[in-house]
Amino acid sequence: MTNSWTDIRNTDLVVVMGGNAAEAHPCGFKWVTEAKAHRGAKLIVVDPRFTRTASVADFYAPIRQGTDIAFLLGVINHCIRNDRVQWEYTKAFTNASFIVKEGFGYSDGLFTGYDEEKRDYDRTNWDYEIGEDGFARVDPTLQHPRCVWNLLKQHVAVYTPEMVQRICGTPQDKFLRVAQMISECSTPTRTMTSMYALGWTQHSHGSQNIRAMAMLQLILGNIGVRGGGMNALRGHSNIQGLTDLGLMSHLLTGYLNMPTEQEVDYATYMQSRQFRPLRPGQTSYWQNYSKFFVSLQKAMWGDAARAENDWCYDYISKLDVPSYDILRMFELMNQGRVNGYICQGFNPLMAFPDRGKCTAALSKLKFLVTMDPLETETARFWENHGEFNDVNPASIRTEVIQLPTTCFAEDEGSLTNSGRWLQWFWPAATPPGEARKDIWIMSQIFLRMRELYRKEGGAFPDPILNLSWNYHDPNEPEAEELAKEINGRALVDLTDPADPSRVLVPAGKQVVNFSQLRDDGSTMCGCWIYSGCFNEAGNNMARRGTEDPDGTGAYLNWTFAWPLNRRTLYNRASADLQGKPWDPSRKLLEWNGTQWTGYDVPDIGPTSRPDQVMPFIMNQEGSARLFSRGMMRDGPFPAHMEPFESPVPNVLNPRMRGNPVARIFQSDVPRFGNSEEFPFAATTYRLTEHFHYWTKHNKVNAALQPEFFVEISHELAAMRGITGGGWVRVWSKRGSVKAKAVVTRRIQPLNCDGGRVVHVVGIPIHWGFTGAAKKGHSANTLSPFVGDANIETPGFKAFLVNIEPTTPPGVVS
Amino acid sequence: MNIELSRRGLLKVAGAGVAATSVTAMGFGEAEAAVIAHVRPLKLVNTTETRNTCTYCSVACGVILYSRGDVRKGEHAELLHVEGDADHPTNLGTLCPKGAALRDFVRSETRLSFPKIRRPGSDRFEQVSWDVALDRIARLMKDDRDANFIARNQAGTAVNRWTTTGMLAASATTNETAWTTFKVAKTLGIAGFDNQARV
Amino acid sequence: MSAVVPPIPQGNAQKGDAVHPGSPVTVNRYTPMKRLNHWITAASLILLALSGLALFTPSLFFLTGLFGGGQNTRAFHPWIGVVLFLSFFIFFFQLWKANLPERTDWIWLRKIKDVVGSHEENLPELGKYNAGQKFIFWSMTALILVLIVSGVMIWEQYFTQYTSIPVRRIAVLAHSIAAVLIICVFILHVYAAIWTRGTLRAMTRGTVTGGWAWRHHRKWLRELAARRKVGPAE
Amino acid sequence: MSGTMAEQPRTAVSNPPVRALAANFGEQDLVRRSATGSLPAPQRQLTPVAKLIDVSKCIGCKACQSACIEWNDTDPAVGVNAGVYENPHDLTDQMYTLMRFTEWVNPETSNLEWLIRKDGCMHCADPGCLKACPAPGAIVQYTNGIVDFIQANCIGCGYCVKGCPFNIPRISQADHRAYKCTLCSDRVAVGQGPACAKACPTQAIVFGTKEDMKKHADGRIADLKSRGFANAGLYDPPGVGGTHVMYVLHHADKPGIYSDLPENPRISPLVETWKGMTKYVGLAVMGFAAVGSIVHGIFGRANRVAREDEENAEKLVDGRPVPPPASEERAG
Repeated sequence: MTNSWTDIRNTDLVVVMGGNAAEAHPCGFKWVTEAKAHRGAKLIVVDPRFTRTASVADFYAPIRQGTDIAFLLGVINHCIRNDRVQWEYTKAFTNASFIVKEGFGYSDGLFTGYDEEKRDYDRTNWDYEIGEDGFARVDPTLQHPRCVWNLLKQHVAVYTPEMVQRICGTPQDKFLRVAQMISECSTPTRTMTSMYALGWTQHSHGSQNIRAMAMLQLILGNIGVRGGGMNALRGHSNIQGLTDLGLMSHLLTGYLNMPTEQEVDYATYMQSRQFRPLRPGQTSYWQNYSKFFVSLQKAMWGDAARAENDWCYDYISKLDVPSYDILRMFELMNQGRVNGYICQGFNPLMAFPDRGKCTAALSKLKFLVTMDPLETETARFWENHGEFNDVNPASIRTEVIQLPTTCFAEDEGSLTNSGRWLQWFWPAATPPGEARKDIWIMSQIFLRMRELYRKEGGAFPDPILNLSWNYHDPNEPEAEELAKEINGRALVDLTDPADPSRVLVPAGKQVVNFSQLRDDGSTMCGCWIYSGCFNEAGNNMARRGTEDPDGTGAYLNWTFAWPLNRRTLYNRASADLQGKPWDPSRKLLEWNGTQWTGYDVPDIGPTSRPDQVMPFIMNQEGSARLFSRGMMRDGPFPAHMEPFESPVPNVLNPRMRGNPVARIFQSDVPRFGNSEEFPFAATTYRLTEHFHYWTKHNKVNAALQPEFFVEISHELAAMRGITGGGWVRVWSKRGSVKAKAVVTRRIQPLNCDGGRVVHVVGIPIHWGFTGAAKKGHSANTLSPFVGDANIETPGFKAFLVNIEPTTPPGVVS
Repeated sequence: MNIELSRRGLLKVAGAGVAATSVTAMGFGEAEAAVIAHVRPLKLVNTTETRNTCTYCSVACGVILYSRGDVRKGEHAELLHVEGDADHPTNLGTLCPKGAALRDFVRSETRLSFPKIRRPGSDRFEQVSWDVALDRIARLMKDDRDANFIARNQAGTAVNRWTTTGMLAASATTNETAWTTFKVAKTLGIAGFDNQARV
Repeated sequence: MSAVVPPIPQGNAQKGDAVHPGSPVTVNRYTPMKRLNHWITAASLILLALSGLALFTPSLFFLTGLFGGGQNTRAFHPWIGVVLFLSFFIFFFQLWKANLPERTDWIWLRKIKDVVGSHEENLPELGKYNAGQKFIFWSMTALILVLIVSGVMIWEQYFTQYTSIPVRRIAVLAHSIAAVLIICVFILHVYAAIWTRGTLRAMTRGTVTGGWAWRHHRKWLRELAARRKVGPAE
Repeated sequence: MSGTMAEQPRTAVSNPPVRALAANFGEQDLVRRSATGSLPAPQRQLTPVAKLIDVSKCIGCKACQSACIEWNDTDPAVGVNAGVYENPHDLTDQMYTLMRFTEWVNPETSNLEWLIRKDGCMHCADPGCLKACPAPGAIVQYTNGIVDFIQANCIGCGYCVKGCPFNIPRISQADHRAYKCTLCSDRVAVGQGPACAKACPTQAIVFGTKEDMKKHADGRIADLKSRGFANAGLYDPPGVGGTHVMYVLHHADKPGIYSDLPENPRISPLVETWKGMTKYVGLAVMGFAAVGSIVHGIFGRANRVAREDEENAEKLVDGRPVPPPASEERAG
């Protein structure tokens, strides 16, 4: 989230779209009801279903899943045409005035430079014109035909209310009511917050869904302000932390990237990471990239990382493909090219798309290791559970090792919440039987492998033998030791460059935060954005001060937020070019003539003048990007793209199927269904009573939602002769499931383009063949094996199914 | 319309072993006081309070764990109750249906307690010791790494990539666990290394 | 054998009724099986009254002590009710013919003051049962039917899911009223048996004296005497 | 009575103590006690407490059900999906509170409204359960408004089920005792609010003195009216003397649409008759029958068999002449 949970109390309008906050994040959603109760805020919900969030909304509008971009560009179009734009904010803080190169264009749903064979764009023309001074050329008057603003205006013009109804199925009056309520937030004194989650991310064009709302929030001036922002409601207690710490195929810690094969050495690697400012006087903070990278290398390999060997640059793998994401891994696994797989938590048999393919892939593994506090379907994928897991154990040669781990109540450490707060917690229970902490297990695996490499040697042992591992007890490093390692410390006395006699940080002492990191090997830091979490002031993640001046919801003395304990990102954008808050009643920062003051850690140099240094300090432009240059594979502007399995053709380009640049594996092409064989639009989602596949192990939650069901409208039920509470069969091109039917008015058929009526089938995801709840099929038996074009998040939210009444599981009809 | 005649018991017959019906003066007969009306004693008395964070979603609600025995003093501790922490600014003591039932997650019947191995083709798990399991894993991983490690690509660039063993990190482990896992996985060169953020 | 035999008077005599000469004459009124049946019915009615009254009013709750506490009282009461119902209706099917109303009953009723004043002489000759006894019989029948039906409806342990709460409210009211009435009928029945001396033995030993029969149920006695000459009742 | 006494709770938003505290109310605060003829009046009047459920803030998440199960250590069975969201499908002896869902299309706006109501004991001021209960001390009412079941005294007869105007009490088939929401009397006794009010994520459920809750409700009703719910109002039904669990409803003029919340709940006249008139008239009638018999037995002459009767019987049996039946009897 750019803001935090407690900041939502400051908002005037909440848009819950692409998520179901009341069900997935009930206690965070409290702040929406608080804003409603105390500020008279309004809540809008736009969703294919009338969810429990909608039950307390002021306005609800239905939408066909997978068409959020058309809806949002329609709202942007509405705001521009009705002059509902925060002009001063947009002109100064976004790249509206930047001029784009010739050769960039868009027509029939495609941008210039599309190569159908490679399913990719040539993105060289998607950039600014650079002047002789090396800076991007701008036209502050926004008259230039190729300035970003005019390109945007032209790009969104096609998304009229009629077009939105044709694509999304949302009645025009409801769409216009939403657009009107949103457009009221263009004034500096009314802010809107967007609360979204997997409803937007789990599409083949997921990233662009979020881009569309980010652009809308920018032109309304709602980024960096109290009660505003782009708030991704992360799903798990530490999914934010694990991503910050780089546990992804293409990442190192702190969002540094893994090198590619083309970046043969450290110099080449750094060459594309200079991040020179594109406008005069801008911060472009990524210029400090090398300090963070070298400090990470020192943290990993200590003394072995020296300038001479490019700081052990070669110890890190270089990627030959954008990333070995989970879809690629399971594709390779299914091709028999993966021998081992380790699941530290996670339950891929339930969580990954196309369960049939996942079972086949897992069955080709030589060995599978699972580490979990609970039984998981993945650990037992080889076990026959009749209709719910119809496999032949004898034919599955995978060796499975199931390791018992502790859970939150038996562990100690920090978790990073959605609002980037790192919060420490303490253990209170003894683990059952021989369950052990994950840290112990990973340490044991590492120490034993290192021992084997010491004795037997083997492939490239250097990084393993040199990995820094100096803890009190190497068998089980303590949480505080690791936290200090993440914070980083000085390896030698750090002296003031201006006055070498002054020692800023004595050797061995913790750095106060990442501003003290250096790229000469004199500092080490596990994760630069977390630096400051455990410095000489102690474990800041364990702080419990509840002061909250002016009720901003910042709580600066409660635990530690990255970066630098800043609670609202881009908070400099809450003030105008004179440094005065847009809305005095909701001040965040203010320029007092010499420096920035206020209720949050300034997201700007403390003495950067308001009329010179723009708020988006991580961008080379210094301003936010309405036009995202070549950074997104599927376009610098979002454009409507149908899901790969869509009930209707793409209105803008009927020939175009799904996202033109999304990666498709050959083996998956025959596994896409069409709307003749599978006429109904399905979507999968969570219920508030369950947490993925964990709480079916909890008798209380199982009692609150005992059995797998699907939700359909009365109209679809009548059409197929389905009665509420009866058994139905739902099947897609990839598999078939049986479930109870919930027939409800909360799902309505949608009238889309050319009079087509689209029926929606809702499929919750929480059942499997282990745990206290009723045994059930899993929703991912049906979902397609294709991910988002930029980040490969599987498209669980929009695919096609068919449905009919049937007999209970195990009973042959 | 309820003519509740209040009169002392009409038939005050002391039956054998029969509790007197009419209530004597304020003192209530000793025998009767026990069963007349009692408020259940608070079940949290003498428990150990521990601040923790809910393990489910990223609202990260503050919770208080009430257990018998203090694990931080090395004692055996059994979790009795979990409740929201009213001092936590995000949830102010509230919990959702999942968080409010955290105790039954910790004490679920399907909590794993022992390392197990399933042999190829077998139809059951066999319990093994930690040493057997961990040695087996280390052996399997080293052999696979040594057999399939790509040190250099055709162009001769040192790529140090190991793609034949993948790893998934979940999403409820601590940052400190994540950092340990990052160090181990990246140092081994595991390319197919992802976490729950991918879904 | 064609001598004209005078018609045998119709006094509702039943199988097992017989008259034996002697001083005094003894008349069999109830067979041992009927007596056992009666006493089972009586015992269960008494237990039901006691346990029922315990639940009927707080001041009598102490009666639950007789059954080992409230829970046991609540648990046993319905089962005893079933016993009452079964045993009563076994009894019912043996006696209902003899209790059908006759003309003499109305006369008996009209002369109720004589009945209470024990001036039997003004009363008509009666068969085996007088109108009072018939009233007891039929009222017991009706009330026990109401009690069993409403009782099953409010039998918490097994049958509440078959009826709605409003229906059960009616049932519990009906049950209470029927219970009060049946206790009154019971008191009347017991008192009448005591007040009419020589009656109890009918249910204890099964026989009454000839004089008792002559005084209270003369037509019944005449029938038995007539049958005795002709041989055992066909 | 060990340790200091906790003061009366005015909110549910607080962390419970772990040291022993004396309960701040108990036997001496009883204002009503089932099947108890004479109850000494309580010497003090505790400030009446109340739980307010604001249906307009309720997101139907069932946190109250989870918290209730956890606090009271109940064990509701894992049932089946019956095509609805209500699980378990009804209040049970292991489930004291239940989310009830209604999909209602508002005729004026033709918008769908998903009305979700937390069902459970209303803690009436004039509790029908207590009135119907035959077991002394099985149901008690304290001066702060809490109506509590004392399982030790319960005999499992189910009368409370018939007495309650809201169909709340449930009899356990396991131990044949009645169970319902206790308004967390054990928490309130140590100055805490009920577990559901503590857990409720959107604070749709709030707890405090009844006066505070009414003031809070007024604020909520004003907010709802500003959002177009003209008939928003407080549900505190006078028919049962007001309740210590109250609702704020968007449509207070039509409580029935919220899964049959009774329009004007009151103790059924049948129950009133049964526990009132029937009892006293019944006792009187039985008393009269008993006494009447005894008096008649004492003063009225016993109906004895005379010697002459015995002689006639013997004559009849021996075939000797006896007085013939009177003419009118001949028609017999």
